[in-house]
Amino acid sequence: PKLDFSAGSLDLVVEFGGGLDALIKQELLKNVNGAKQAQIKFPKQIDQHPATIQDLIFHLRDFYVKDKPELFCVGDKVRPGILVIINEMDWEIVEDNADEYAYKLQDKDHIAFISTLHGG
Amino acid sequence: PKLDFSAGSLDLVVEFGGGLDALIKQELLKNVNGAKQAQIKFPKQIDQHPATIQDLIFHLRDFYVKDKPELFCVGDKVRPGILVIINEMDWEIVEDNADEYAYKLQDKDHIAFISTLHGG
Amino acid sequence: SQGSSNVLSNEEIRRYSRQLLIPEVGTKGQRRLRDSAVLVIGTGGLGSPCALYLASMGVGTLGLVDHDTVDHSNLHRQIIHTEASCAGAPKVVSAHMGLSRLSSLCNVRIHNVLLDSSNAKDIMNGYDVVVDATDNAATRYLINDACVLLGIPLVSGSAVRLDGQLTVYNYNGGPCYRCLFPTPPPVDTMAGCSETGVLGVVPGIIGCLQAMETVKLLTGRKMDEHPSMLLFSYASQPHFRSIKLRSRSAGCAVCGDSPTVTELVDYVAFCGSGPHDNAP
Amino acid sequence: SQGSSNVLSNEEIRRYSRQLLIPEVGTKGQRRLRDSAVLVIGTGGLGSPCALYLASMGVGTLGLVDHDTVDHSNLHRQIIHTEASCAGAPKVVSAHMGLSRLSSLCNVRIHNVLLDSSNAKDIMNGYDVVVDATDNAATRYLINDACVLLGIPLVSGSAVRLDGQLTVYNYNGGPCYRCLFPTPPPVDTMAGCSETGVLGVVPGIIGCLQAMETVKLLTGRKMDEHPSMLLFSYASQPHFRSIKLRSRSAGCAVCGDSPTVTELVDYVAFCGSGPHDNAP
Ligand SMILES: [Zn+2]
Ligand SMILES: [Zn+2]
Repeated sequence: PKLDFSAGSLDLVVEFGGGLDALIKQELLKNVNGAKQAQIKFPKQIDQHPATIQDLIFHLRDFYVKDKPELFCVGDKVRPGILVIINEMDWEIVEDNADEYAYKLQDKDHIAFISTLHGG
Repeated sequence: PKLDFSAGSLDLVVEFGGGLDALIKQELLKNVNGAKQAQIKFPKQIDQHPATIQDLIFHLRDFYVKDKPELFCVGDKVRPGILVIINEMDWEIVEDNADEYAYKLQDKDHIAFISTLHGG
Repeated sequence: SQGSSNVLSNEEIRRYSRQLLIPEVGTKGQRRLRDSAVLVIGTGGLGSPCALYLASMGVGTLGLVDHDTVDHSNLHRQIIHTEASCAGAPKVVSAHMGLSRLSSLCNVRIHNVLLDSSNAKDIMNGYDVVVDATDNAATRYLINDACVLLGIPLVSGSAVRLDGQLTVYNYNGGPCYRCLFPTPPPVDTMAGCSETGVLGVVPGIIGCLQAMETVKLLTGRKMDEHPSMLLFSYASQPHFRSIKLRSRSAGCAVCGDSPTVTELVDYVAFCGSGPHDNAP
Repeated sequence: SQGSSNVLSNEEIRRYSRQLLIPEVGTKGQRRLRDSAVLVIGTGGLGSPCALYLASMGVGTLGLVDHDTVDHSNLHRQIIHTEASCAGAPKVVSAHMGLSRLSSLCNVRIHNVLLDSSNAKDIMNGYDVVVDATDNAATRYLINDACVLLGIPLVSGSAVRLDGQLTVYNYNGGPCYRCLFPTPPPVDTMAGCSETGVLGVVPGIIGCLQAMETVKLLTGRKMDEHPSMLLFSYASQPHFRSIKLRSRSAGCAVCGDSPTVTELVDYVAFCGSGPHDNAP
């Protein structure tokens, strides 16, 4: 992945849960006390604007998902049935964004993608 | 309580669990999402030395415990059967102290006193 | 909802004495449990412990819904059932027997049917809390929508492999299932326990926690809490995480300000897959 | 400990199919469970769900210890028992019946005795894991010391009022109960469920988690974890907290480098109070 770090970088922890880790290239995942995480250095700016979670999602879809990207994204969006959790909060309540995809990534953010479970 | 704040102060959260909250003057406790906590401004220095958890324990015994101080302390020490937890860690492993009572309090410390339970 | 607010009988005092000692329950809370009706949909891995504890703690009326029969492959997690029931007993009948062994004070109503759009509102109507202990997405949307239309809080649990999830929906300004998941997931992501397996005690843990959430709802305690989802994983430490959830979404198709779903729809078509696509 | 490492029978494959699908369990893990022996001490609020799930998940040999008989005031939390057992059945007999209904594949051994210093090592010897599901401090020290002397890991749970605690002791360099609590607490702080009460589902949750910890120990998963104590409270949000614990203490009286406790002692005298000071 060609990333431009000229405007600085962000250290992110990205976690995949509820079975989503199976979609990700295993060599990019670390087992942190049992949680499947990627530690990602991400540019502070993408195309002159502060990097957003939408930028991160594109990056994950293009470089982290093994195959079946449609099980992670549908078009630009995270596929239905995946909860996005930013620092232990539903991403909808992290900021008063009309558009949750516009969330500006912060250094040290912990971002979890958790598949909802249906079994019982 | 006469506390000398001339050397600065520490903001501490002190929590009482496992039934210990019943020993404490209720007007000094706050209900924080169901946890019984006291928010305590504590001197950075006591008698010229950095304030320790021993100093805090004396202070709690003398000014926070309602009655039956022997159910909180035996002499200088926390009574047997109480776990002391500093920032979600057993206080014994927080520092390589030979004496856990010598732990130097830090600003924003979260200190929990939890009574061990025997029932089933 | 049973209307009676009589004092506790001597038998009730004897049986629930250890709960009456707890200020947060007490006589008032115990009477509330007795005068409440809870519907547990699904008497499998989640429903087994949930129904047992609701009955044991003193919930007065318990409805059970399941269309399945007991199979040997259920018994590693569905502890309300028995080997004897594997001779073809409907799960609700087997579960009823388990509850009867434990408590004759619990009034049990059984519904040996597949919950669908034609019967859901009739079955669910009148209950104070509904527990979703089912195993497929279509039924989860169905139960959610019926709870919203009937104004009933929903205690939703799920468990697959080594993971579990727990949320209370449609309560006190919090979200409904559709607020969180407006669009059903792709069909090939909806594997249940029969395809991907589950460790027996995982639904045990979540089912117990569903009983706890139900008690919090019935006794009023839940009013003090913010919407949250509990995530459990056997494989990671710490095992539990609590995630803060959004409030009710004004744009939600069923609980929003201008709902477009005002009656139950065809959930199998909506999800592209239904309850029959999962083996027991 | 049963020594057999035979393949799984067709009956086992049929019954445990949903667990065999999980890579972390699989055939190997399922065989380990079958070839293991677990002793559950106490068949009350904690022991009820713990024993049920250990049997349902396929633990091959389950020992049960209790000296008590079933009482109506037990049934709000002790879901393995039945109203019929309240006619005077010993708890271990009643629990055995509950396990037998659920699984004929589990070999159950019952000990209808009060565990004390004279019998503890004989009863506990040979088990792979011991589960402390008792209700008083004296017995907790007794079980701890016997586990250390016999080299058996100890899954310890407790529940009072609305709170619960869970720890694995004496395992993989972690602490024993005495490392954490070298001195017994004052007698008047040792209230159990009969004096202070307990909400029925609280020991349900902790007992399920004890079964989970036992599975982690038996399958080897627990080796990857650091010593910790899980704290549960119905009343606070989040309900669960995980506390990092110290390692084994070199100065511990029983598991330390120069132990002073090398045989079981008089634990009722040590604690100033014993199992008989708690009603059922
Ligand atoms: Zn909604
Ligand atoms: Zn020790």
